[in-house]
Amino acid sequence: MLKIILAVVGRDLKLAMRRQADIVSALFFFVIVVSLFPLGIGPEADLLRKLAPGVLWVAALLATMLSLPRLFADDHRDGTLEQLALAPHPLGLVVTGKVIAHWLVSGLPLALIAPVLGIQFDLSNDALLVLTGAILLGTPALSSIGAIGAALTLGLRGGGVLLSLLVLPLYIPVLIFGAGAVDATVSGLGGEGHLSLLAAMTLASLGFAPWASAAALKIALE
Amino acid sequence: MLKIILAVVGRDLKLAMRRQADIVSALFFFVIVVSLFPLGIGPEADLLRKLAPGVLWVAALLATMLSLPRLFADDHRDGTLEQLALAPHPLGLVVTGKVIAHWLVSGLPLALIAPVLGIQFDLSNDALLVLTGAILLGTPALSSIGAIGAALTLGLRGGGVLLSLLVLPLYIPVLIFGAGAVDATVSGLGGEGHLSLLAAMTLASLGFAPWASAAALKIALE
Amino acid sequence: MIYWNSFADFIHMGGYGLYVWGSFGVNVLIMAIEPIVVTRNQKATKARLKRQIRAESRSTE
Amino acid sequence: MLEADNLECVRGERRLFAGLGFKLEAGELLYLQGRNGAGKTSLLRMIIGLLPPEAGEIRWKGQSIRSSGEEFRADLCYLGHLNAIKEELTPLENLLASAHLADEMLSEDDALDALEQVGLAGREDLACKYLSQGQKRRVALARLVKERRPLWVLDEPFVALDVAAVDWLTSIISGHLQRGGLAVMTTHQLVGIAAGTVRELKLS
Amino acid sequence: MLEADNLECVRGERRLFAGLGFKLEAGELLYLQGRNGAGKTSLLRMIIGLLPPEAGEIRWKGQSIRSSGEEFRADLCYLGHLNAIKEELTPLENLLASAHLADEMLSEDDALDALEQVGLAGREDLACKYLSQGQKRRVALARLVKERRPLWVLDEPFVALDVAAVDWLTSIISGHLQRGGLAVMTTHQLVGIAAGTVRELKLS
Amino acid sequence: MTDRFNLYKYAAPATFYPLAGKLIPWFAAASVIFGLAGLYLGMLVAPTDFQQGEGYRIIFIHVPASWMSMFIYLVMAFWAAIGLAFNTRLSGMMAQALAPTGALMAFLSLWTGALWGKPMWGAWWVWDARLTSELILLFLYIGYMALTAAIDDPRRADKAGGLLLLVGVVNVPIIYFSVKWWNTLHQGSTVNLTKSSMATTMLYGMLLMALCFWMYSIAVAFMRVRTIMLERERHTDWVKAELEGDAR
Ligand code: HEM
Ligand SMILES: Nc1ncnc2c1ncn2[C@@H]1O[C@H](COP(=O)(O)OP(=O)(O)OP(=O)(O)O)[C@@H](O)[C@H]1O
Ligand SMILES: Nc1ncnc2c1ncn2[C@@H]1O[C@H](COP(=O)(O)OP(=O)(O)OP(=O)(O)O)[C@@H](O)[C@H]1O
Ligand SMILES: [Mg+2]
Ligand SMILES: [Mg+2]
Repeated sequence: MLKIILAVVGRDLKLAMRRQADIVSALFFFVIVVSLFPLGIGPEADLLRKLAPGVLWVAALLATMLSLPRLFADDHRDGTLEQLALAPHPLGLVVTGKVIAHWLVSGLPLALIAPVLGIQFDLSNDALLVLTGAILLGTPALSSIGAIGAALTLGLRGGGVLLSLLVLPLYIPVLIFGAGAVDATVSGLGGEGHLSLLAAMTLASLGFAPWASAAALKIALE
Repeated sequence: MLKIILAVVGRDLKLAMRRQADIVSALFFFVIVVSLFPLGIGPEADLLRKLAPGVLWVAALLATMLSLPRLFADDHRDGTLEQLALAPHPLGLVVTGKVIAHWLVSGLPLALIAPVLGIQFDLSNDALLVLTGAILLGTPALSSIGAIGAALTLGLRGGGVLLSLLVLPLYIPVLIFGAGAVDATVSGLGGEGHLSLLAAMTLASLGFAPWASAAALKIALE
Repeated sequence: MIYWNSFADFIHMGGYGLYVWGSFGVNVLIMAIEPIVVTRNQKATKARLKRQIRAESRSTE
Repeated sequence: MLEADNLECVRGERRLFAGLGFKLEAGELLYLQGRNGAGKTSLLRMIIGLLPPEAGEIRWKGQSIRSSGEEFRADLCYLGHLNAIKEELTPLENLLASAHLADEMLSEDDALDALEQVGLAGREDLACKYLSQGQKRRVALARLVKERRPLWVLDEPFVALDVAAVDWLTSIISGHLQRGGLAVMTTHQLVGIAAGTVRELKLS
Repeated sequence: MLEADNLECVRGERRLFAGLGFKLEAGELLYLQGRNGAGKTSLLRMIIGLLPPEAGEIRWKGQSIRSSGEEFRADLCYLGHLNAIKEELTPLENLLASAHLADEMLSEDDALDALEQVGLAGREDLACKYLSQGQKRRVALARLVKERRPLWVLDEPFVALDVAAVDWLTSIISGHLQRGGLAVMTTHQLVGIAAGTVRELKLS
Repeated sequence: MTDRFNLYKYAAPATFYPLAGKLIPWFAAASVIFGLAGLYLGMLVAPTDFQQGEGYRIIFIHVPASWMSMFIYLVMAFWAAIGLAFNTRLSGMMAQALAPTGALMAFLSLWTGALWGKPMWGAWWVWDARLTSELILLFLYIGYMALTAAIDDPRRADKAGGLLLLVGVVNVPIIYFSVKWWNTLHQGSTVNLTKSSMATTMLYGMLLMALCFWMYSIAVAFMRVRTIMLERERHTDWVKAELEGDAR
């Protein structure tokens, strides 16, 4: 079981390395969107500090979402997905592997760059720490919930926009608790409660979403 | 000349009507993204009012951008683009038509729904008016500049993210003046200056961008 | 039994007329239009299907 | 009418062919052959001007196609291996739209007539996504029925067609040649075009 | 071994076939025929279990494939009209990765050997995107060289292959049948499989 | 075995189509009667609310619309579960027929709520938990409709849409509670809906209106499902017979 997951993760990471553009682009999208806000809103430090958690999280949501359409699309187009569905082990395991690889490529880099962006918004050290932790804990849930949307919209015209329509409402709890954790830290309430809720959501979605995605993939392959 | 443009606009609008989903989804993406921000930032009306112009404009940027990959992709995939490039009239005219159709489907609805969202952010009537005007004036520029990016990334893997990397920096002036117009109105300075700058940018990009896109399309077709 | 003194009062709704009638108006509008649209769709579908069936039977003949 | 001199094609770092030339007169068919990957599609795209050759020149009526641009394109009809039809539109709408966009006159009656000829009578008003592969191809080919531009460039036109449709298409091409048209074609299938001179060109 | 009863296929609102059945024993080849859109690919996808039939049942070794699931898939090798190879990876990496993901053992030597047999010697380390259409298809077919699972399902395997490769593939399929394997195949090309019983099934 | 057979037979479009046709007038009539009675009680008889003045009368459509918007989503999820479990054709059609009505109900809830909020709170909109989750519910409806519209094959559309509905129905409570918590953490809730002891006429009026909305939804959904059935089963004999019978 673990062997299959690792095989999938290994292959997907190798492909991502070959392409390179993939890894940097989600990251740069994140950076650009976050940097757009001060441009649209103005440079007041107080205001920006209040916005920071929300803006960073919304940008993280959008950056994750933007790389979702390709989660299964490439494998679908070149026929690999059929072969994966025909392999003698459950498709859910394969999806788990792909979700993990997606997170490593798109979620993890966000968590690593987030503190740097947080500094631009004048966040305190504590807040930066919680921000990193929250993004680290929350993005796996984004990847795995997103996988359901990616599987449902696989091969559809206008898939990208449709995907965002399906997935963004489901992302809201992660957004609320993720931004809430940082907010609570900034206002001195402590963000542990939020963080543990985030962790619970991530675990639940990692356990549940791959199987829902696998069911959706089988529908798409019919 | 006008005949060709109108023929393209007519065809694209007919296609959009047939699909329906296309029209609503850019719109709903806009609505959802705008609604995400209060969820990330908190429900305080004062704070939200300050953010409104920036948030609405960034969301408009993203919504326009998200529908860009399909501007030429469908025609490219089914071979229509080749036929258009081989027609005995300049490709730039065809692109102009497609840009206009794209704006009618993705930009105009944003301008129409923006006041409703502005109400959710508790904006004054004046500000709502200027907001609508700014989006109406600014989105054609977004569509036409975006067409260049869509043409440049046509047929590339990971085109979506790459496209956003190319296009978002070019959108920044529109963002600044668009949000600035509303900001200026809110703070009582009057947004006319910003609006006329927006109009100038739109005219310039509508004149120039289709030809640049046409050149990029010819490269993509090689 | 009836609570209102006059029709004008009823329309005025204690100052909330705009809001109350705005709500009820849109509600009535939606509940009137939705069935009409659905029936129209059904008629159009029936007509189209009939045409198709006739066309098919013609082409197989 | 159509001449090519000393053409060279490089895709990626691979030279597919070099020093290739041919000459085609009115009423003649150029039949391109070669194994997969030999460069047939690449050569066709050079001829229609979408792919600039690495070296060499292509002339139409004595003029280089690079310089004559729109005039050349007004004489050209290209049918690639993609159908260039919209799945959401009906065959009729597709046919009219493509004529419209190519700046041609096509009345609705003519279009209906063309569709009937390709065996799509009764399906004019069904969206193309419900058509079978072969029927989609026929919608694309219906353009040729009323086509009077002198140069036809056809990339594997017989793909996905059944026997009856293949016969119909060969007769259409023969008719075009008899009217003094030119055609360039590739195909992996064996078909006999009755009329006109057939020149073969083998890429290797 | 492989049996189908009373199969019915509906795509969209179109009934492609109904009441279709067949029986295939060890060493036999089922050769599906039919015009475009007749439902050949659909039938193959039913056989491999990706498309649930509207009615009817498919059994492998007496068990319905819906219930036996993973056991059936462990006996199955499917080759669709897509190559299922990654453009960014080399042929060698592709071959190893696909074996890996199908939970099979394949040593690097065996893989290199298979690639040599399909005529890709010297290209093992070139990314597949630089290969020609036919060479890509050969990478996909290289899987069959070491394949010992009993049921092969091949959808138009000869597409894009040149004559030499077609010969090689027929001999591979013959060998599989001689070893007591089963195969289901569609193709529009005429090819002769030397060994085994060939059953034909025509969809119309 | 016989049980299942009966279920399938009942759910077969050929039997359900005429049945629905017969039921529609009854539901429509019930809706009108309940509606008239409810409006009579609510608009003409019921006294004013001592806190909210006459503005409270919006409640007679706001609450039924809100209830129906949530209830219809549950019903759709129920049909989706049946459809995925038993592979019945009817369930997907029912879910698709209900969706637009559900979305309209959610819209009505938002619209009437906004019109109520302006006089009561002085703002058209506040980011309160209930309001926000109703908005998200509307997005879920639209997402479902967009997804099913984007898939051409109706059977695939049913399955994919059903899966989305089930995922959504799991998420709706999560969303509701997270929004609620988010909102109340920041500040004391701005909104405190007065749970004043309602006059019995008001209560009955509201319940009657809710019944009216319920019957209306069923009637419209049946009308829509009949169209969907014709469209999807157009190659079957019963549709041909039906259409020919219509022509006479
Ligand atoms: C856009 C704004 C609004 C939305 C989306 C909304 C949404 C909802 C929803 C979903 C319900 C049903 C929930 C339940 O029964 O527990 C509901 C019930 C109700 N709403 Fe609203 N509402 C809005 C504005 C208002 C306003 C402004 C008021 C009054 C000041 C109000 C008063 C009520 C009352 C009294 C109920 C019934 C509560 C009950 O019976 O439990 N709503 N609303
Ligand atoms: N962008 C590219 N980079 C590298 N090589 C390329 C590129 N595009 C095409 N090629 C190579 O060019 C060759 C010619 O392709 P072309 O499509 O012209 O062949 P063809 O003769 O039409 O083959 P077929 O019979 O399959 O249609 C192929 O071998 C292909 O590998
Ligand atoms: N989702 C769908 N909706 C409607 N019709 C469909 C759908 N999918 C397939 N079809 C129809 O099913 C038919 C069978 O397709 P299939 O791919 O099985 O044919 P085939 O025999 O393999 O043809 P080919 O020789 O082209 O490979 C086609 O006529 C197609 O129009
Ligand atoms: Mg070719
Ligand atoms: Mg096939």
